[in-house]
Amino acid sequence: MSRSILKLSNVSKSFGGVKVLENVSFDVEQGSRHALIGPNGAGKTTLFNVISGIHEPDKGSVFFEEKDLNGVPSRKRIKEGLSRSFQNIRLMPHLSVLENVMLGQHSRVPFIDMIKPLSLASKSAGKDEAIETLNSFGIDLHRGQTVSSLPYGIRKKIEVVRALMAGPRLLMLDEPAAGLNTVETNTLRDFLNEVSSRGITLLLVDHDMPFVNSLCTQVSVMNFGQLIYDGPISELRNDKKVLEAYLGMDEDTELSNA
Amino acid sequence: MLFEQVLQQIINGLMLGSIYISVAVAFTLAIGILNFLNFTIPALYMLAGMVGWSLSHYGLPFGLSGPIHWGLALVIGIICAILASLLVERFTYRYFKMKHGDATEHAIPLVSSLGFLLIFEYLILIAHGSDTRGFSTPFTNLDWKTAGFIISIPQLASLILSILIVAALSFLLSRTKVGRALRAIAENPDAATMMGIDVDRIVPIVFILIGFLCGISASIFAINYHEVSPYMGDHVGTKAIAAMVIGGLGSVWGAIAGGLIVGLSETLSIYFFGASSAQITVWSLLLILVVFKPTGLFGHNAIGKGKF
Amino acid sequence: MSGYLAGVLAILGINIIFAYSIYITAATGQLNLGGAGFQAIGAYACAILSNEIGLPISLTLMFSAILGGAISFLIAFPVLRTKGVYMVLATFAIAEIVAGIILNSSYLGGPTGMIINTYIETEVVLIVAIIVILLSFYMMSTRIGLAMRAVHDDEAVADLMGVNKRAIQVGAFALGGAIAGLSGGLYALYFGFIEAQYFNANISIFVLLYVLIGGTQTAWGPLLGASFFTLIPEALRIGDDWRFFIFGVIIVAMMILRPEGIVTRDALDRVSTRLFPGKSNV
Amino acid sequence: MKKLKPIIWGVLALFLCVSGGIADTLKIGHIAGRTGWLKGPALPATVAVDMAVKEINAAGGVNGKMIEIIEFDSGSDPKQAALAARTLAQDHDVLAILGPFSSGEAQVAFNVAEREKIVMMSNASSAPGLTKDKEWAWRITEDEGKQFARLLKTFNEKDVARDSVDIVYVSDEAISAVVGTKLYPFLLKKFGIKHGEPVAITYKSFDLAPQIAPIVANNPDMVAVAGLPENASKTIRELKRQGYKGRMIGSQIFADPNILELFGDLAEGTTFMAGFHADSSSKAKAFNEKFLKETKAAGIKKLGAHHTDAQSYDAIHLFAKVMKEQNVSGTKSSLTADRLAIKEGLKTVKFSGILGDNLCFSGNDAELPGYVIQIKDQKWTLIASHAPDPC
Repeated sequence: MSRSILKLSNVSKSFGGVKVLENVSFDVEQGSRHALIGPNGAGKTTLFNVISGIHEPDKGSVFFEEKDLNGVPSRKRIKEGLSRSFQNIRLMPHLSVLENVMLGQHSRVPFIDMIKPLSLASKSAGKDEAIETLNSFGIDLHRGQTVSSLPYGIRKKIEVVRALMAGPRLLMLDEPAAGLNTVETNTLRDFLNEVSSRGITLLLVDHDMPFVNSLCTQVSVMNFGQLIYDGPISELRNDKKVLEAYLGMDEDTELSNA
Repeated sequence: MLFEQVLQQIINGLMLGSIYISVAVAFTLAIGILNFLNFTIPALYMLAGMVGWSLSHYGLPFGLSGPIHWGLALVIGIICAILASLLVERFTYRYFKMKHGDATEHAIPLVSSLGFLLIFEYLILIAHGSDTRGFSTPFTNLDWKTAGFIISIPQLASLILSILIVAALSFLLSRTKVGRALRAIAENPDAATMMGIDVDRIVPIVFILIGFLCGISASIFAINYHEVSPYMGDHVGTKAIAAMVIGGLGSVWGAIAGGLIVGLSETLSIYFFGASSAQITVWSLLLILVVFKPTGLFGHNAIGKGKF
Repeated sequence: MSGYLAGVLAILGINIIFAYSIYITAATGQLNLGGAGFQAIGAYACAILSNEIGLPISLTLMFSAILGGAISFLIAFPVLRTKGVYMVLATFAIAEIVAGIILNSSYLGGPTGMIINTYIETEVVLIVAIIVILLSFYMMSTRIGLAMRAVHDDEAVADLMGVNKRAIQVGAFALGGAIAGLSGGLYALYFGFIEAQYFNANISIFVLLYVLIGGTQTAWGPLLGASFFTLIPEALRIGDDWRFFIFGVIIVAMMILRPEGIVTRDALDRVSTRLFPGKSNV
Repeated sequence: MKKLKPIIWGVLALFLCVSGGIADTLKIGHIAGRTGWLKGPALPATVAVDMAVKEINAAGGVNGKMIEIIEFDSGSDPKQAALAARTLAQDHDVLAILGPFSSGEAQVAFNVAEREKIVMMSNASSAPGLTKDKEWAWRITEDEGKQFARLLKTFNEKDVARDSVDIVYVSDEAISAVVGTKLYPFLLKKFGIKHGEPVAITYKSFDLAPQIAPIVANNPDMVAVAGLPENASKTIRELKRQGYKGRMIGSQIFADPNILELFGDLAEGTTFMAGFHADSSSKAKAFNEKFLKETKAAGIKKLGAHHTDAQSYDAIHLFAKVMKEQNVSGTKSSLTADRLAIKEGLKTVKFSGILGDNLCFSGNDAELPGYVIQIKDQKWTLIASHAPDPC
């Protein structure tokens, strides 16, 4: 049993009397590929927001590498080694591809590099690294363009690259495969496998079960703000609670694809 | 004696506030429903007054008629303000909707409205010069002197009129179909479209109201103070913005309270500390409010916070 | 250089510097409609320093900027609590209060204004303007500039990327105040006389227009905006009042044709691709 | 390109012809206020200037050369006034400059005049001390303090009720503020008249109820106003509304003939100083009539010539006279000498015009007559005339 990198203990959060998260506790193990799934409105994104510090939990704690993140402002969590992407793409519309990606490096750039012009930036400023990573995703061609004009799939990838640029130990991805076609999804999976092999822990929310199945080893399932399953992905289909939750839903149930 | 004088000042302050109310309501409608800080409002206000004066003084352009009765002239002035307001709608708000879907994200309507402010102001300056003009009506000296207090009857009438207009507007917004549509647009323009509200037909109503309110207020001004000038809009407009903020952005009843508070604080500040202090008093009040209680007295939390 | 050209260039230089002061704040997504107030602070500081202490021009200008920056820094904390329209109104209110205080202060000459004993020539204005322009371009090309633009586009995400948005915004506001103070100092020294009435709401409105019409996405915006707005009225001089009317029409037309300003990232990108095919810019 | 060539040559030839013609004129710069917030009072002055130029040229010009006015619109903006001064002095080689109109503009433009060493004569600015320690800055205007003293003197002579006076002044307008807070109190005290603390109004205020209330409670014999016509109009309206029965007085700041219309029937009894009165001489009367005709033709509504119009008109005649006396040539080579000659000439000139006879300068400000005007039956009525002070 390896050490857990992220530990949620009894996290609760409510908005205007509506309980969105109720006593959620689970661990994400160091180096694992962990999926967080559940129907829409189950509280997955809220949980992401609590972990990344956008919301403070009403109750409970988030531990990152055994450090209680309570009171650590969202801005500083990326420096701790925790970086994320967003469900609806939130790239900076007026920045170029490369600038967006280089923004991801902000938290680990020494001050002296802050005041160097980007166009002259040396390797230490991360420009080469950013270009290289972009290349490995096959989006080299677009790096001078502002992102608003790019197709959805490419912007989605850029978001992942940006999150990766912070050099995180835990990479949180909110629906990275949504809106990608099969080929793109496959490239993404290969890339994330590569990322994982470098020792970066993955925590991802996604509805694309084949993608999740082929990538992740661990899974936590949420429904109505509560954790209903936490364990290896292989045993997911045998869990009664999960089946109940998903069978109660309309036909586009994600599990049926699994 | 002092007490009576102060009481008289309070009366004066409320009367002065009545001038600000309608303009403040115009500002608050634009921002509450369209999230649009409409800087053309002072120009519309001035336009109504100056057109009214010009007609009552010279008559129709090109010698089509002799001087027109002051009342009719003011009515035409109001109509001009409404038409000008619709022109602004056409080239700022509607244009944006067509081009960008949601206009509220940008500072563009604000900038365009500043452009229109220049256009209208300089059109009038070209036509009539920068002088203050006397506007004569039969009500030169209609004061009601009671218990040692002087109350100007036109001012009292305008206060009542302002409140009546706001009450009517409030009714329009809360009870009628158009009002519901407008509130839906205020909540979420995109959702309103999806609900089947024809935004392109409803939004001009806001601009008609804005023009109408400016026109009415300018007419009240002309009747009360017997003068109009190309700069009258600036003088009233800035105070009306303060009134709107104090009342809370988007709240029509708040605009009444805000107008009266600005009028009161202005007169009392002038009475106790001299005229030059009024500027500092009113704007400090506004600054403190904006910083510490940005919703004003009656405003909603969501309005006006969107980034530019 | 003809007298007219020198005079126009001086006005242009001051306007450009002033525009950059508003731009620096606008680049982080904050609209400052109180430019005249900050300019007035610099102008009066300059007048006092130059008349009463008799500092050399370079030091006078430096202190005008420092004072403008220091006051803006203090004001930034309450003002940056506000957002959107409220920020526009708060800064507008500040300018009105500054003008009100000057009008009420006999030490500052009240309504009669102040005469400045020394003066500068057009060259000084132009040199300072070039320095401000170069520094602004430099700053916007660094990671700090990148962080500023990120805060402009999406505060929340910039924050999650580790950008200290508060520090960026306060810093930009203070720097903007310093540059506005500098432009005020130059105004005072060049024209030799300042009065509170000059620093009015119109000045604040115009300078914001320079920036928004020029475009807030790149450092080219204020340069082009201020030039456009200073030179067009000069070119239209023939039309008297008409020139401001035409000016208004141009503003409305610009918003229809180029709502994001004259210079946008995409436009710049297209131009540079055409000029340097193959080179990708950052 | 080939097609363009004849056009270019044509333009060049035309340009040469025109500039060849210019060499034969005596150029006077005029910083005019055709636009901006002072357009109202400043625009008619340009008509007066044109009238003067036409008259001089019709009579054969100066030393056989025509006068030419190079106008630059300052838009009532100090920045533009400085630009105007610079342009006129450096690019157009004018011999002297008339204007700028307002004190705020003059403060800035006078600095340029000093540096460029060219006479600049303001036609309207009357703030005290504007030309102090300046060599090239001149004014053909009369000091507000002097005019007000003349008014008080007349009150003494006629023994008008004058036990107490309250002061209303515009606090955000330079001249009015100085006059209201310094000159009026000083002079009232000097004439032994009780006065209250000056009451401020602002240029922007339109409702004067709170300021006027204490004055009406005091009920002084007279209320002295320091403000432009519109401010005076608001003041008198509010005074009358609150039931004040006394008299409104002032120096020459609001002495515009158009106040008859602006004040309406409330004006009755208002007494003030004017630097120009159409009935003061036959020359003045003729000017006034012609001026009314010309302004009407230009689409400007005036009920009579303002003293700023008369001063602008006389300033051009004064320049012509000085240029004639000093024999200026107007050629580019003698520009510096000509400018100096004009300045020296002004120091000793004796000049008769519509403002009065045998006028001269003490310091750099003209000594002008003053007319005490009272509004009676909706007309300007001359109560007393004061001759200019000796230089």
